[in-house]
Amino acid sequence: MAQMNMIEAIRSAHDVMMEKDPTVVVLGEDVGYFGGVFRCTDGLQRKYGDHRVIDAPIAEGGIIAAAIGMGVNGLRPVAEIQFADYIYPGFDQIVSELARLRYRSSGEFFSPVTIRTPSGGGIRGGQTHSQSPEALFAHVSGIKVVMPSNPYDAKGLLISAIESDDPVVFFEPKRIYNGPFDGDPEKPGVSWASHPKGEVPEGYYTVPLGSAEVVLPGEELTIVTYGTLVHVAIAAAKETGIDCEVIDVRTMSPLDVKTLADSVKKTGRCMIAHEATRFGGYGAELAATLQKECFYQLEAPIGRVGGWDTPYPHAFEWQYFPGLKRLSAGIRRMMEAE
Amino acid sequence: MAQMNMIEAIRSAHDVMMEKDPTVVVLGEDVGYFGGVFRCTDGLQRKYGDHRVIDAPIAEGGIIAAAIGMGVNGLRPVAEIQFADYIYPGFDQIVSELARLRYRSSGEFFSPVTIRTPSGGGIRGGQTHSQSPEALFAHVSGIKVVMPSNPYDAKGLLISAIESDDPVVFFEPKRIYNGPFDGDPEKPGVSWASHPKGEVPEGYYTVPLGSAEVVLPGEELTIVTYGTLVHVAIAAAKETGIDCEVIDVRTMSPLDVKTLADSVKKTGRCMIAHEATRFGGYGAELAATLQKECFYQLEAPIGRVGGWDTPYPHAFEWQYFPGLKRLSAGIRRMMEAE
Amino acid sequence: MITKSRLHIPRPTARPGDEPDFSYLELSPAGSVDKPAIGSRTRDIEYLSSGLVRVLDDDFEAKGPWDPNLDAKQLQVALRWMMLTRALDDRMWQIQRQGRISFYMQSLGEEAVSIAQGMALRPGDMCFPSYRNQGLYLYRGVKLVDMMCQCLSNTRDMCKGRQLPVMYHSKAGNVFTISGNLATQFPQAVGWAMASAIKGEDHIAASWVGDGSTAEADFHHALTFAAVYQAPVILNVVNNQWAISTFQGTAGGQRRAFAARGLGLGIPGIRVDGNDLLAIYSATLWAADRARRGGGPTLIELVTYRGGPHSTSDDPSKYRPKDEWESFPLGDPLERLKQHLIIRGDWSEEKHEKLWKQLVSDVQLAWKEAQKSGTMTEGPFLDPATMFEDVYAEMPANLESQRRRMLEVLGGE
Amino acid sequence: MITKSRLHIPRPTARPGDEPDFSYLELSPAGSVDKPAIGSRTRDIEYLSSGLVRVLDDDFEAKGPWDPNLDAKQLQVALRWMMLTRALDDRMWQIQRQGRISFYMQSLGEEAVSIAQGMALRPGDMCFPSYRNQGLYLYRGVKLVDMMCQCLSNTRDMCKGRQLPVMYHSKAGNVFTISGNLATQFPQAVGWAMASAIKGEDHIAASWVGDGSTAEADFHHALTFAAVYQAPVILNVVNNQWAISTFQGTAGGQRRAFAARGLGLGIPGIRVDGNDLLAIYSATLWAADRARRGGGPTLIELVTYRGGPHSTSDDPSKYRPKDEWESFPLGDPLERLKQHLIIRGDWSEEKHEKLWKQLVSDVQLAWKEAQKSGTMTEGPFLDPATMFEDVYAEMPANLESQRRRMLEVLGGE
Ligand SMILES: Cc1ncc(C[n+]2csc(CCOP(=O)(O)OP(=O)(O)O)c2C)c(N)n1
Ligand SMILES: Cc1ncc(C[n+]2csc(CCOP(=O)(O)OP(=O)(O)O)c2C)c(N)n1
Ligand SMILES: [Mg+2]
Ligand SMILES: [Mg+2]
Repeated sequence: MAQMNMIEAIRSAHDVMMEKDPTVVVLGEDVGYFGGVFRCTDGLQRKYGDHRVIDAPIAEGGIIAAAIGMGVNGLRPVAEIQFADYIYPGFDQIVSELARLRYRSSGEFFSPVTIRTPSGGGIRGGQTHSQSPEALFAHVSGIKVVMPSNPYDAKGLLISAIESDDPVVFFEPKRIYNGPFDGDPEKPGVSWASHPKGEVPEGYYTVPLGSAEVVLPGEELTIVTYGTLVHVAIAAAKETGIDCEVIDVRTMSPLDVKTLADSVKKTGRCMIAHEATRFGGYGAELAATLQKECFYQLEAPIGRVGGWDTPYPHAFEWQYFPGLKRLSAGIRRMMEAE
Repeated sequence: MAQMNMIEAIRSAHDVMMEKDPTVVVLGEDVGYFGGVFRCTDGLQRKYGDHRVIDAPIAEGGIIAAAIGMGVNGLRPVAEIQFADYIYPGFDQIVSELARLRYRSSGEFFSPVTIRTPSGGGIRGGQTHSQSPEALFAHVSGIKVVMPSNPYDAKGLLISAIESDDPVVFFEPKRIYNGPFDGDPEKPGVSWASHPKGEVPEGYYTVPLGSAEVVLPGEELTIVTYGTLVHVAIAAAKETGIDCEVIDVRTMSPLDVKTLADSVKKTGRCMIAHEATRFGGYGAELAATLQKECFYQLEAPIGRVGGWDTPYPHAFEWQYFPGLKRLSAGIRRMMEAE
Repeated sequence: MITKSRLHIPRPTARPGDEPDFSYLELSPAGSVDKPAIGSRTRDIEYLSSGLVRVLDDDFEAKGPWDPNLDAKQLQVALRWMMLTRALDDRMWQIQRQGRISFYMQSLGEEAVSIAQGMALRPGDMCFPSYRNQGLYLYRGVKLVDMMCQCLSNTRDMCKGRQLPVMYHSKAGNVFTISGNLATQFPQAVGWAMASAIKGEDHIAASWVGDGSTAEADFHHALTFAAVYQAPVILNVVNNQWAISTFQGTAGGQRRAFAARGLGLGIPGIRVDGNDLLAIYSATLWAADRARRGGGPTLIELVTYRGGPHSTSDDPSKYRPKDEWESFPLGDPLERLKQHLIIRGDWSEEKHEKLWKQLVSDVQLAWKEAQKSGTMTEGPFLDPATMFEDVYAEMPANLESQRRRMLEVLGGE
Repeated sequence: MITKSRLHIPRPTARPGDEPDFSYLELSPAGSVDKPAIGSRTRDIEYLSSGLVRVLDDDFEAKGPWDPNLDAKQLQVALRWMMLTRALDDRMWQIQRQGRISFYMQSLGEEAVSIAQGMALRPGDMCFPSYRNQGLYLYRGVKLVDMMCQCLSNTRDMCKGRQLPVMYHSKAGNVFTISGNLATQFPQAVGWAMASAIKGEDHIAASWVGDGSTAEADFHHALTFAAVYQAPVILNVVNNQWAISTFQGTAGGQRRAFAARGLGLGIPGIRVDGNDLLAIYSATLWAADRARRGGGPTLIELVTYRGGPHSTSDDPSKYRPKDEWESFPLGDPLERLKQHLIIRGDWSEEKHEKLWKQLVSDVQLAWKEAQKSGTMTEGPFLDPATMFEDVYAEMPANLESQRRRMLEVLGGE
């Protein structure tokens, strides 16, 4: 066991897999010699050479297409898209190709590509370094969509993603790369050192794709969330004193409906929280599914707290971010509903 | 007044606007000399010249980018994407640029582009000529998203879209270009001639963006839908004898919540239907919003009937398409819920 | 206001009602373009992108440095594959016209491309074709009946009913699955080739796009990645003059040949007579050798003509002269190879006629066979429950429950 | 297995610890590249894409056919704008280092690009810049204080707090809004130019991308559309040798100059000394005249060097030799123009020193002024309610209610 932040955990997942499986290759913008703008691939090129950790031209569509071709030819590529905001030039290759290869060739061809990309705001990145586009991928059948909320899961899920024969889009909530964040920007930053999920085995292990986790047990209200907001949810539970059950979705697609529904049936109340723009966001799917599954147990309408339906404004990051205040107010109000 | 099918109505909207406003230009693949693969722009180049109705290179990203630039320079471009399945190469220009131009320049720059594109299945087009990706656009703030279900609305909404200073993505459900379709593929095709919404004024008129329409009044159950499924919903109401209120959403974004919520509050039951893949589809937003708005009036969980969570398979089009049988079964079951 | 427009709008030389006019096509006489050494520097062989590599001359004689000197047997085999492709296309076109399949796309007039390049590549080389490369599938061993079953979406359909007709694949033959999305396969081929190089193998990749498709982003991605990593790949542009209704000038072919598109990245380009099997074979072999020896990518433009409508959904009489193909200066690839063989004394009209009849009957037999696995109207039918398979490696719970739901007589959920 | 890899991996000539090595840069002596007539056919002027157009020689004398013969006044003005750009960059960089703005990007070493091209274009021409073109905004009339207020996201911020620092715009100055997404503005500029031609106006468009950004799809879209419609546009590639940590070879610059990228589409390319204001001005004027007369697009490569880190978030000592800039054979554009003026007798070290001080103080004054409209920590502050504006032309109901909700002390909904 070692103390790792999320960057180190992600790096370690690469390292473990590259060591274990010579077909694993890494490509992306600045991932090689430099080790990535967030340092997630630091040291890998020195260790595995520049034929396995490849600096790519700035062309997200090209990176994903090349990864697809490599995957078809027996490699297991891990592609980094520098920011999730820059994944759209590769959208066609993901949606029309990567996601459908297996289906359209009835299983003869597939490409086990993992696409890693930092997402979310809270780092003063402005509207083009803060987006959370997971909903745009969760709607696409044929790919799996993952977002870890801590170092332990990040490593375990990334190893599962790399090992998966299905393509995976792996979002990394960059706000918590270096430490958990409870959604109050006034407080000083904390590190992963004191967090139990900052304890990470150095070797190989997996966290399975497709399983949500109850990260805080509770009886009164369920908060369903993922990524950075997991920590905000725990803080909101503390702050409000409401006995919340907090569930970390971890895999957006395929969704572990049972874990979520069991909790909501138990508590009778559900608040969904994510950073992305609310309208048409992934929270809509969660709410639609859970109102259906838990209709007869629900004591109040399912709520959603999310980013506003605007781009992520640089100066109003903390007004946009669904932080502690907004989430706490939301669950307080929900408890008032009879 | 004239009898028009949807293709003629769309063509007429172009014609009216090009006549009225010399800044309106049309561009897209095969739209010019040939008049479009679905003939929606037929005759326009002959009438307005090849400098206003422009055959474009096969590059959806380039088409949208060029349209953006034209819009910034005072033109009002209408871009056709030949099939919605091929809009993804232009996704970045739509999401990162067209949608954000006004916001990021605090109103100094904007581009009033309308993007028209045929969507949906039911024409034996296979998985790359059948998609309904409206959810991927509705989640993006800064663009409006529209889908008409009949010739009258198609023309009126398209004129509104072209006149709008906001960018609009305009989906045309190609299955009903030539006639309404009740979701039963066994029946012979019908034309728009006998449909009241096939009566279309020849001149200028608008249907406002952002307003849903109650197309069939009823008391027992609300079906919220749009595009081709509007006709399937009406047929399902007839077939089941359930007193359904059918609402045509018409504009996915911004959504006319009031019309929908008023109906659901009245009926206490709500079924949502669309052709797109269900998971993370636009129906999720509808369900999430309506369970919140109408929680205390709902007598059963909100249901969703949609395409399965797979690509649209060529041979199993009618198993994939949420047709009359599936929708009828769905609302029957919903009526059984107490 | 638009009357003052100064915008250049590319217009084809002829539209319906006009005389066909191919004066824009720059031609070189057969045998006139030098064949450089495989190791030549790109900058020294730019001439290959503006000339037109041709072997067969107007009298059907093979000429010049690019003559691959194939023997009679090889040429007869090539001719046979081209004829088979055409016979298949003919039949399937009719079959679609009779409403017995939903859609079809011919390669009429372009058959030499797939066959010549199929012959020049090795079995271990991977092909990423476009929808007009059916000849490649045939050449690489896909049976007629399997092609037909794909078009029928029947119980023997290699795609299990999931793809439009003509969207074949062949893992065994190393031919990739065809995408409905133009050009997407081009940079994938480059990635495949990069992997081959990374693994130290000497397999190369080849891919094909149309003239119109060169405008897509993926064309650029392919060229960039191929150039940067010197990937062992052959990137082919099949310039058949038309992209549905738009002529090749709409894709930027008016000022410079497509073969020149990679020069700015240091990728050599060869402009080849796409209706001359010998020239294509020879140019492809040159590029394949170069790639295999570490010389990197080559862009090959195959100048040809789309002899038929774009697809069964298209009506070209709306946008081009009816008799354009007959006036196309590079003729019919099949006819040219046939005459060449006859001139060599290795073939005859009688043999040709006989072989054609044989192939037509093979196709007919295959069609009979194919129908046994089901047609659009007659069983056996594919099981719709299969539509939930292969979305993922293993079926997730939501798809399992949707499958159950569908089987419960298509109930809503 | 990977040990056998045959993949070509581009590697820069020098990494940290190595001696800087610019031997890969092909240089031409000042004055040695011919200046062709504006109406020349593309194929006759390909040499412009491989040579290097230079006017100022190593002794700072102006030479050859591209000398624009600017007068002393014009040159002094140009020098002043370059100095102002640098003074602004200097100050803002420090300010960011002090934590008083969140982010910054300098144009150190590339100032000649914006100023020379700004001078060569007409006010009615539209500019679609990248994030390293701050000089263009200054030259086109955006005040220092307004640039700073944008970087502060304060109450005077032209972007109303919505964009990262340096993402300026100026409708009045005809300079487009900067996008965080690379290269997206390139094909938009082409669309703008197409509209200008459609309207029969003689305004042209110009756009700028970095060497690294040429790999993006939008670069290809821009070139294709510009070539097809002969759009009146100047497409500039600012080759500053680096794209964050990757050298220009990673974007395909190893085999052929970026200036050559359009040749395959018939777009002429000019490779220009990007640190030579006179050469840039002259090449830009040539391309602008050509475009205005219906000659279509030109691609200009500006060979320069990114003198500083990529941004305030970057640390170049991790990936390139520390002293690379000092060894860059094309020197410092500001220094070169200054020496040229001195040699002409139109400038002196004293005047220079005085002007620099003046500009530094102007910048300092502007900074004081800017802070009056608010800083990151001191008011006045922008009203957060404005974040809901300008998403649409009119605020839809959902945003109105979200705004209300936010104002209710950020309550959840
Ligand atoms: C991304 C995408 N855009 C548009 C289409 C529609 N489409 C299908 S074929 C075609 C024309 C292609 O022309 P070309 O590349 O010249 O190939 P050819 O058909 O001539 O062989 C078009 C526009 C598509 N399939 N994919
Ligand atoms: C679409 C997109 N991908 C990636 C990035 C991240 N990024 C910002 S600047 C940059 C390097 C650009 O290099 P270059 O084009 O050479 O311009 P320079 O910074 O040298 O001026 C990268 C990769 C981005 N902003 N947009
Ligand atoms: Mg073609
Ligand atoms: Mg650069």
